[in-house]
Amino acid sequence: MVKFSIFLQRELRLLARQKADWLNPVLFFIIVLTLFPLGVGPEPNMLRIMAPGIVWIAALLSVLLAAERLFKDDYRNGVIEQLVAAQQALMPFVLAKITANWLSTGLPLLLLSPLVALLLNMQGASLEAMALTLLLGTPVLSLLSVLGAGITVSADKGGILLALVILPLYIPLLIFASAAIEAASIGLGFTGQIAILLAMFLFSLALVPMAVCSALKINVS
Amino acid sequence: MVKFSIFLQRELRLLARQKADWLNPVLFFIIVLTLFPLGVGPEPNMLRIMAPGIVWIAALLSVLLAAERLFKDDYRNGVIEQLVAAQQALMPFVLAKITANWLSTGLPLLLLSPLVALLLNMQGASLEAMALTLLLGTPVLSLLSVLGAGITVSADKGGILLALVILPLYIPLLIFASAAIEAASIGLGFTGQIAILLAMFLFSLALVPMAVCSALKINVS
Amino acid sequence: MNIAQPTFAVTAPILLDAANLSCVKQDRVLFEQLSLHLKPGELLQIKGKNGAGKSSLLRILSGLAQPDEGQLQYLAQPLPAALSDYAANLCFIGHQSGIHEQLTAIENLQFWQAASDLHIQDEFTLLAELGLAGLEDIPCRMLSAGQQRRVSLARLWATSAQIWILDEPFTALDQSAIVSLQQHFIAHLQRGGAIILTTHQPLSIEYHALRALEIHYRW
Amino acid sequence: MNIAQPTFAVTAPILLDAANLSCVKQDRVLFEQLSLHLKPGELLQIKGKNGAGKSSLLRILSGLAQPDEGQLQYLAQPLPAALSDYAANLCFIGHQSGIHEQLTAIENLQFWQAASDLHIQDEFTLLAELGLAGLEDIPCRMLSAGQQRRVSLARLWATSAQIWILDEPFTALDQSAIVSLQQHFIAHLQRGGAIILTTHQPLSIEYHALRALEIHYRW
Amino acid sequence: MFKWLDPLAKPETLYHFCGKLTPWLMSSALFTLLLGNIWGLGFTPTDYQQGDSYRIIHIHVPSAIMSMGAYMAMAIAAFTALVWQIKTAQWAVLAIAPIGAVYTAIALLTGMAWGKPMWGAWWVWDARLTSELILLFLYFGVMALHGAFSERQTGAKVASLLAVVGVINLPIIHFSVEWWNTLHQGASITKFAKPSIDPSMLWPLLISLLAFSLLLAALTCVRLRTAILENEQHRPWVKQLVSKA
Ligand code: HEM
Ligand SMILES: Nc1ncnc2c1ncn2[C@@H]1O[C@H](COP(=O)(O)OP(=O)(O)OP(=O)(O)O)[C@@H](O)[C@H]1O
Ligand SMILES: Nc1ncnc2c1ncn2[C@@H]1O[C@H](COP(=O)(O)OP(=O)(O)OP(=O)(O)O)[C@@H](O)[C@H]1O
Ligand SMILES: [Mg+2]
Ligand SMILES: [Mg+2]
Repeated sequence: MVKFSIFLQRELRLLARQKADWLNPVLFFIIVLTLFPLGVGPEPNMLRIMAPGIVWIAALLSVLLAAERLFKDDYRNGVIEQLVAAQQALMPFVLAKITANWLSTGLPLLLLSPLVALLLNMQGASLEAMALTLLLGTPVLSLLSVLGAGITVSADKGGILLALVILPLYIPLLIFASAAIEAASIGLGFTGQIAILLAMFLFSLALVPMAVCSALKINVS
Repeated sequence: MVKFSIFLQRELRLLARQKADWLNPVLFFIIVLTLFPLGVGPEPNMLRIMAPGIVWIAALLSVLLAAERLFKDDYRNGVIEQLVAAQQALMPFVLAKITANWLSTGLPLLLLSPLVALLLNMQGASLEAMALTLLLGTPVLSLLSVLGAGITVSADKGGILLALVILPLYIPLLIFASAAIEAASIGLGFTGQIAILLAMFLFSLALVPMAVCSALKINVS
Repeated sequence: MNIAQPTFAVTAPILLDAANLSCVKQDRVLFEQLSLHLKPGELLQIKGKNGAGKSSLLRILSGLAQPDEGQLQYLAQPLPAALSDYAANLCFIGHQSGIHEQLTAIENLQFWQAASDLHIQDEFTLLAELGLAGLEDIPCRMLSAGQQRRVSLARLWATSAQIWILDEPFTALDQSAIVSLQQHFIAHLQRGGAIILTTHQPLSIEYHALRALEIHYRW
Repeated sequence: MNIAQPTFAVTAPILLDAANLSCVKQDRVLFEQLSLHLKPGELLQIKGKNGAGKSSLLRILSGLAQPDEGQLQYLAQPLPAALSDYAANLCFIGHQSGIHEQLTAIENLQFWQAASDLHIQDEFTLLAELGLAGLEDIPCRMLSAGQQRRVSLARLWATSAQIWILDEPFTALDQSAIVSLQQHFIAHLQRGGAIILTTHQPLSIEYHALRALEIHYRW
Repeated sequence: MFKWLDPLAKPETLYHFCGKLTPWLMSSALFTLLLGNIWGLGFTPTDYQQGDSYRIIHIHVPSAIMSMGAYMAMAIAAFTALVWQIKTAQWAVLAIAPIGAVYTAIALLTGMAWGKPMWGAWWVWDARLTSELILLFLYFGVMALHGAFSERQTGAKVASLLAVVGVINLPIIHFSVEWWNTLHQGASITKFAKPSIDPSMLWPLLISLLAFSLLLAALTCVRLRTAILENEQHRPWVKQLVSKA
C-alpha cells in the first residue's frame, strides 16, 4: 500500500509535469466529437441517434492514444527491467499506472459529459445514462488499454498493435454502453446494461493487473 | 534522385521487416469500420447516409496512428541529428518517408475501398466517388501526418499532440471528401469537390516537405 | 539486513552458484559449460571482447533471462524456486540506467527507494556526495550522460542488497567518479557483499578477492 | 576530395575558428568567452568533468545548436552562411549511434553512404576489418553494445570529410577496438584531417599535434 | 521601413517601446470600447426582425473578426521569427496566442447565445461555425506545442511553424459562407463593395471593431513585456532594471 501510494504519486507528478498528457486526450476527445457531425452531416435528429456510439468511440480512441506511451519510457530507460529483477514492487507499480491512467483520461471524459451532451443535442435521461456508462466503462477502458500497453511494450511497433489487441476486448463494452444510452434516450430503463458494465468492471479489475505483470515479465526476458 | 531511391528502398525494407507497420493500420481501419454499425445500430439506410463520414474518419485515425512513430526511431538513434548535421540529404529523406507512408497506409485503404463499400452498403457512383477521394485525399493525409510527426518528434508527448496539430489541418479535407461522396450518393456531380481535393494535394505537396525539413532541424537543435 | 560479517573463510556460504550454463543466440553458442560461484566478499569481473556474451550472462545470473542449459542456485536453493528471496537480495543495474528522464534525481531516488527497499537518510547529502549538488531539481533528461549515470548508480549507496550485478557501470563516468565508485565497491566487499560486473576499462582496485572470468568470443 | 597534403606548416589554413563562444543552459553558464581553432592535422580533445559542457560544445561546433554568444568561422567564412560547405566537410557522431536497430549493419552503411557521400568499396571487407565478420546480416538490435558502436564508427573508415567531431567514441568498445580506432585517427590526421573529440578514457596516441582544451565544471 | 523596424528586434529597445505604447493603447481601447458599446447597445434602433437580441452583434462581430486578425498578426510574427531568426518575434507569437484564443472563445460563445433565438439551437454544424472552432483548436495547438518540448527554443520555433501553416484556415473561415450554403450571415461589412448594413448600426460596429483591435495591441504589449523580462532575466540590463525598481 505504501509502495502503491508512492508510485501513484510519481505518476501524478509525471502528469503534472507533462500537462499535455491529460490535456491532450481531452482535447482529442472534443476534436473527434466535432469531426463526426462534420463528416456525417449536421441534422440534429440524426445526431441524437448516433450520439451514444460516437461518444463511446471517441472515448475509446482517446484512451487508446494515451495508453500507447504508458510503459514506453519506463521500458526504454530500463526501469521495468530492473523492477522485474527486483520482483516485489511490480504489482503496485502496475496498479499505480492503471489508476493514474484513469485519473488522467477517464475522469476528464466523465467531467466533460455535460458539454458533450450539449454538443450532440442529448437530453435528461440520456445524459444521465451516458454519465453512468462513462463512470463504469472508463475504468474498464483504462484497464484494457494498460493491458494492451503491457503486452506490446517491447513490440517493434507499439501504437497500432496495441489498438488491435484492445479493440476486440473493447467491443462488448461499446455494445452495452451504447445500448444503455440508447435505451435511456427512448425512455426505457437501462439497469440491465449498467449491471453488465459493473460486472465487466469487477471482472477486469480482478484479472487485468496480474495479466499485465506477467506480460511485463515476458517482455523483458 | 539517387538518394531518394536509396532512402525509399530503406523505408520499404523496414516495412517489409516489420509487417505490422502496414498490416496494422489496415486492420485498424477495418475494425473501426465494423465498430460503427455496432455502436450506432445496423439500419442500412442510416449506414448509407453516414458512410462517407465514417470512411474518412476511419482513414484519418488509422493514418494518424501510423504516423506517430514515423520519425521516432530515427530520432532516438541519432539518425536525424546526424542527417541535419550533414545537411544535404535531409530533403530526399523526408520525401522518402512521405512516399513510404503513403504506400503503406494510403494505398492499402484505396485497395480496400470495394470491401468498405460492401460493408457500408454503398453503390455505384458513391463507390467511385469514394475511391477518387481516397486516391487524392490519402496523399494529403500522409503529407499532413508526416508534418505532424516532424513537428512533434522531440516533444515529450508524441501521439496525442500530433493529433491535436494535424486534425485542424485535416478538417477541410474531411469536409470536401465526404461532400463529394454524399453528392455522388444522391446522384449529383462531384467534380467541383474533386478539383478542390486536387488543389489541396498539389498545394500541400509543394509546401509540406520543406516545412517538415525545417521542423526536423528545429527539433534537433 | 542479511549481510554476513567479514568472516569469509572457506566456510563462507556460496551465495550464487552457476553450473554448466550455456547460452545460444540464433544458432550461435555464446558460451557452454560455464560454471561460476560467488561468495561474500568476492568481486567477479566478467571479461571478454565486444559481443562475447557478457551482458547475456549477467541477465541470466540476475534471473531476468533463462539459460539454455544449466542451473543456478542461490544459497544452495535452485533458482526459479528461490527467485523472490534472491531478487530481494540483489541489485541489478544494466546497460540502461533505470531512471525516468522526466523526473528529477530526487524523484527517481524516491521511486527506487520504494521499489527496492533502499535506505536513504537524506537524498540531498547522497546526491551531493555524487557530485550532483545543485542539480537535484532538474529533470534528468537535462543532465549530461555522466550525470545521469551517477543518479542511476546512487542506488548502490543506499541498497542493503548483498549481491550487486552491474553491466559496465563506468560508462560515461569521468575519472574521479570511477575512482570513488571503486572505493565504494571495496567498502561493500569488506562488509561481506559480493559483486559481479563487466567493464572494458581496467579496474584499479587493490583487493585480495578479485577474480576474473573471461568469455572468449566465438563465432 | 578536399584533403590538404601533409604540409601543415604555420601557413595551414584554419579550418574551424570559434571565438568567444558562450553557452547558457537554464540560467547556468556552462562556458563563456571560449575560443578555439582547429587546423589540418590537429587533434583537439575536449576535457572536463561530467556535466562540464563538452557535449554542448560539440553540438555547437558541429552547427547543430546555436551558441548563445560568439561566432564560428569555417575557412574564414562565418558559419550560418557557410553551413552547407562546412556540413559537407564534416563527420559528426554524437552520443547516439545513428544506426537503425531494425536494419542490418550492411543496410545501415548503405544508408549512410547515400546520406553523407561515403566511399565504400566493399561493405563486407570493411565490416570484417571492424571485427563484425559473420554479423553483417543481423538486425543491429541483436548486436551487443560494443558491436553497435563499431557499426556506427564504420563511417569513419569511408568518409572523405576532413573534420571529425566525435562525442565519446570509445564508449562500449573493448581495448583492441580502442587501439585500432586510435590508429585510424592518426592515419586521418597524417592525411591532413582534423579531429575534435571528448573521452573520459586516456588517449594512448603518440602524435605531435595533440591538443587538449579543458572546460571547468561550474555551478 | 526595415531600418525603422530593425532596432525593435533588440529585446531591450522593444521592452521600452512597448512600455511607452501601452498606456496610450490601453486608454484609447477602453474609450472606444465604452463608446462603441454604449452607442451600440443603448442608442441604436431595435431591429424589426430580430428584436433586441441582435445587439449582441456589437460583441460578436468585432471579436469574430479580430479573432482572425489576431491569428494573422500571430502568423506574421511567426513567419518573421522563422525566417529572420528574431527571438522577440517568437515571444510575440506566444504573447498573442492566448488573447486570440479568448477572442475566438468570445466569438463562439456570443454566436451560440445569438444562435439560440435565431436558429433554435445553440450549435449547428455549419462550415463557418466549425472553421471558427478549428481556429480555437489552432490557438490551443500553438500554445500546447510551446510547452511540449524540453528545449524551450524548440517549442517556440515549432509553435511558430504551426502558426504559419494554420493560416490556411483563415480564408476558409471567411469564405465559408460563400462556399457552402450555411445558416450563418453572409458578409455584410467586410465586403469590398458598399456595406449592406444600415449606417446607424454600422458606425458603432466599426468603433467596437477599432476597440477590439486596440485592446489586442495593448494586451499584446503587456504580455510581450513580461515575456521579454522572463527570457532575458540573466542579462545585465534586466538586472539593472530590477535593482533600480
Ligand atoms: C457559434 C456561432 C457563431 C460563430 C462561431 C460565428 C462566427 C463568425 C465569424 C468568424 C465572423 C467573421 C466572419 C468574417 O469576417 O469573415 C462572423 C461574423 C458575423 N456573424 Fe457570426 N458566428 C456565429 C453565430 C452568429 C449568429 C447566430 C448570427 C446572427 C444571426 C451571426 C451574425 C454575424 C454577422 C452579422 C457577422 C458579420 C458578417 C460580416 O460582415 O462579414 N453570427 N461570425
Ligand atoms: N536477441 C538476440 N538475437 C541474436 N543474437 C543476439 C541477441 N542478443 C545478443 N545477441 C548476440 O549475442 C552476442 C553477445 O551479446 P552481449 O550483449 O552479451 O555481448 P557483450 O559481451 O555484452 O558485448 P559488449 O562488450 O559489446 O557489451 C552478440 O554477438 C550478439 O550478436
Ligand atoms: N536542455 C538542458 N536544459 C538545462 N540544462 C541542460 C540541458 N542540457 C544540458 N544541460 C546541463 O548542461 C551541462 C552540460 O551538459 P553536457 O551534456 O554538455 O555535459 P558533458 O560535458 O558532455 O558531460 P558528460 O561527460 O557527462 O557527457 C549539464 O550539467 C546539464 O545539467
Ligand atoms: Mg554488453
Ligand atoms: Mg557528454
